Amino acid sequence: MATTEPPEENGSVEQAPTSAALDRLLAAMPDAVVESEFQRGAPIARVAPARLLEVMTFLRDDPACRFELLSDLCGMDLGMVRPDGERFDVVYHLYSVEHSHVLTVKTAVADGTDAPSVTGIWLTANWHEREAFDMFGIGFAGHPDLRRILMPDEFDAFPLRKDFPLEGREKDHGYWRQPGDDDRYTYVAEPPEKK
Amino acid sequence: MLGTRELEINLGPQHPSTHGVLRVKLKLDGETIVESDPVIGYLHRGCEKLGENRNYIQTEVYTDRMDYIAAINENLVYIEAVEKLLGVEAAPRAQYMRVILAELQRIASHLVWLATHALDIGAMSVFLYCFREREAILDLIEGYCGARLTTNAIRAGGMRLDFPDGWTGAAKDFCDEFPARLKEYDTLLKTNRIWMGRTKDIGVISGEKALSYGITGPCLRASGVNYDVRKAMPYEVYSEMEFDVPLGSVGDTYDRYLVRLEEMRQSRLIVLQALAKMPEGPVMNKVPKRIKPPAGEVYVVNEGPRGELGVYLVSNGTDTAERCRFKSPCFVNLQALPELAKGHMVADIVALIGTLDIVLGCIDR
Amino acid sequence: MSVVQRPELSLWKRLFLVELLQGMAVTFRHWWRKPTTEQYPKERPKILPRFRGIPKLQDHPDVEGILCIACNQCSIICPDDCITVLGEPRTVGKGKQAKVFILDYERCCLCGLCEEVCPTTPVPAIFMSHEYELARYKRVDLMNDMKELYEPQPTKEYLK
Amino acid sequence: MKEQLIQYLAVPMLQIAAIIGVMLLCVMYLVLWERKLIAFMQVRMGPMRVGYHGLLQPIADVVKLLLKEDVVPKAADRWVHLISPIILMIPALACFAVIPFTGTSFEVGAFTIPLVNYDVPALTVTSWVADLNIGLLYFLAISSLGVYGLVLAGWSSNSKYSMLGSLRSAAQMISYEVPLGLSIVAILMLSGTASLVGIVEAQQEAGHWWLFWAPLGVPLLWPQFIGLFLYFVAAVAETNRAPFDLPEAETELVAGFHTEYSGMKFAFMFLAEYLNMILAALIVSVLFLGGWLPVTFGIPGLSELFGNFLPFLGGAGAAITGFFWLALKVFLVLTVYLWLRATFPRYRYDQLMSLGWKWLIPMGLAHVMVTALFMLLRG
Repeated sequence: MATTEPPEENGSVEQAPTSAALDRLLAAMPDAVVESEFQRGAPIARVAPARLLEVMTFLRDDPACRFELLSDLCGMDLGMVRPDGERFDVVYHLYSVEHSHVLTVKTAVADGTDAPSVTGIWLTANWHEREAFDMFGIGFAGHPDLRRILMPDEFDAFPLRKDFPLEGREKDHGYWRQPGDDDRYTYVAEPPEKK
Repeated sequence: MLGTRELEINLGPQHPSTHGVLRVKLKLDGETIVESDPVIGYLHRGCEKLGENRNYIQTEVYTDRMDYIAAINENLVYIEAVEKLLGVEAAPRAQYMRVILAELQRIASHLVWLATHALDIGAMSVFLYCFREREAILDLIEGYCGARLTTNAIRAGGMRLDFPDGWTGAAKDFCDEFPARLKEYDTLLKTNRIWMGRTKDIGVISGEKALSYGITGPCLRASGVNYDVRKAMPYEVYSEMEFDVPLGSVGDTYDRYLVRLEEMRQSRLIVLQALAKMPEGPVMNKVPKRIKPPAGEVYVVNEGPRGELGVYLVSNGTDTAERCRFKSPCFVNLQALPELAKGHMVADIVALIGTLDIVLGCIDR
Repeated sequence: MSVVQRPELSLWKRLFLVELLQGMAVTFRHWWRKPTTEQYPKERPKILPRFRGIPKLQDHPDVEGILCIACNQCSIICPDDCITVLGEPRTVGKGKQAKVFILDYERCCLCGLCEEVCPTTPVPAIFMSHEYELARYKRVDLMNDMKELYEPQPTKEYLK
Repeated sequence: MKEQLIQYLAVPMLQIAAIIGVMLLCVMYLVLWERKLIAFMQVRMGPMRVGYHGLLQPIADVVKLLLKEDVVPKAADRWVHLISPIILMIPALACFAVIPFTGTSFEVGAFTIPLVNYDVPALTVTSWVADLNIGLLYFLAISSLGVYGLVLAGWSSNSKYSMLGSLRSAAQMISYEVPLGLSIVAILMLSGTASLVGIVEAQQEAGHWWLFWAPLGVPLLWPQFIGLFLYFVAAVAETNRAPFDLPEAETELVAGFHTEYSGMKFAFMFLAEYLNMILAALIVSVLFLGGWLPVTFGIPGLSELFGNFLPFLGGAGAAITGFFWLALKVFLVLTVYLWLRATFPRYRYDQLMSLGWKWLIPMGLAHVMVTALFMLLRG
């Protein structure tokens, strides 16, 4: 949401981006923010999962921040990018109608551990967290109704993880691909026997 | 022994008024809704996964298919995100063209909403009248980019093509004709006692609650919250346009109806202004042929017809995105359905599904 | 920003059903308007010049032989992987030309990217034709090889 | 004995056969007219493919419905599922017995049927099957039986949508019987008879349609307009037509009580609905619009002008003319029916109920009293 920045004039020197909300957060809870940066003008704060609820409540209620709108919540698989660290990021995009400013909050979650649920702070997080759970298998502690939302209930994988094949698994769509003549595939109903 | 128990009924996924393949599990006490649970995912095509496996040019094709009622708005927000990643800007003429097309698309989308909403409540003719006007807009869009729904019209750095000869005149003609048509809809619906009875005080939601639910767009503004991305964080050339953001006072279905109708009028004004102000010049800035943005991330929001359309793109320096997230306003708005529907009757739930203006392709992605 | 007005019915209007009669007048007026629909198979829609129908191949009189140079650009850009091109040395002049060109309409999403990237001059070898009737009786018929891609699709005239 | 047998058995049989045949044809073309009219109002063309501008479409539809597979849900009660369309259909047809299609009866002289050499004595043929002196009551009683068919259809389908639809329709039809009855009471008072033939004859005697009843010569005060309005609204609700088509509100209940019906059974329900529509239009024409009396009836000097188009045919000509006028009135009333459907949104269940009980019934009561008052004042 770098649109908060004034459009750059040709040839002008790029100004260092600032964010009142991020400054306020850093001033109020310096120990909660693991790291903060600006990406293309937009402020990003990384918060440890343990302090997340505290930070989020502060961000919503503090008069200088007032992030009433959770614009988006999504998961992200960083298994390839940081193979040693936590596998997932949960990304929160906040917006304040009152001050018209934005903030991105991120928290890192390891595979198999839960992120705290922010459904108590923003009701909209309910479905977003269900989606993140559905797509990445990120658990959300304290979520009232954590079940699959887009995929069928009996589905047993997490499709947006990087290790899930793009074409889907053959057993999910119920047919198996066999190389046929003429460089084309034929589709068969039974799994082909392994030679 | 006689006993009473709640009637459980499945509204959808095959049902005339679920706008696609939405399924709502309803618990009824007589005709009164006790509980409703929307079940989605029947149209899940994995656009986000595709966005991570296709390059930036190819992914735009998938944005057409998400909100297929308002493809240009989806194209626009995605391309804006790509441009922001690349650090390029669109050519000045292209920016005006984008605004014109996006606003025409907004009118078309609102017309579909009005048509289906009215049809759900039983006003059959409005459906066809609205589609007649929408046809005119789709003809304009087809004349510009060659496709009516899956436009694929916008490119990073500008537009694919310039307007063909006579296009601006045709667009002006449409704008001149449009208010008379809107007046007809008003006569048929706005003051009609049946329509008022069916929409007033149905699905009331306060501004605060709507914000907490993350509702955006006309549904939020009908609850009296003044948040329009076009005004709050102007993109393209919206800052140069003069237009009004209509707000509601009660936050019921009738307010949402009034707000959207007023938005159509305002969009028409924006189109006229942009047509008048549009400069001559090239429509495309210089952009590398293979789009390989430097690593980094960007979250861009736009005002779509249904609410805040968001795209979160994380680049890893290659020509495919590391993470391509589409935030859908319909997905968020639909979440409030149980809250809106509680205590109303079966007939109202179709009015509520209509008033939220959902597109299942946008919800499931 | 402004708050929309919520109209209320006056007693007079309420009593004499004025707004209902006005509504009926609107539909009555439409009764006498010209229909806007097209009787499709009989009347065919007018096609605008930029219309994107199914992709086809074309040649150009200025270029000898096949226009397609088998550069594979379309096959690379295609988001649905529906194009397969195999090249062979050009029969006239230098470079390559297409030997096999298979287009799978079953997967094609008519996005027009292939036409956009086609580098041949003066016209793109692959272009979005104005044909839009895609229905076939067999799936195999949707797989089109080079010969079929050059031929225009026969249109049936429906008079009844 | 033989004369009576022919007069009271054979002739009514033929009349019944004729009425059923003609009415089914009317329904077929009413459906076509509905589709065409609504299409015109929605700036489109409607059916265009079968015959010239779709004129043969009804026949194609009938053939399709006849040939269609009859699907019965597994969990349905088969017999009730089968019977309920018939229960719907019979009252709808039975009501036509008391409708006078035209006024003049004509004499058929004695003749011999060739081949079988059967001597038929001289007969009097009327346009109605029976002129009951309680004709209006008969109509009210029989037509309300149809609701059993709806309820049973909804219940026997064993589908929740059907069930909701039939519950709605039962409530709706019972509620709207009351204003329907009340709107008729005034006409009974004016005519002094419950026979439908008698009602038209009373209008003939009075010299104007009951709709234009201007007691005390005050032209602004036409209480029977209220009566017509009440009757019309109640009849639209009774026949489950828009804007009161809740029992089959397609956007809510898919198709309401006939969700699980297909083929011929569905066709029966469809027929019954449209027969009821025609019936309601006929009753409106007879009670308020002067039945077979010409449209100019009541205008001084023009009353008898269009009484007989075909004077050279004598009584038969007058009968045909009367039939023509009635058909015209019915057609216009039906067109208004369809026009409503093209224009209005649908009421909600509770709004429909409150409209019926809170507005139409008090209005009906007041209407009866006002009519009585004026009759009293006039003496």
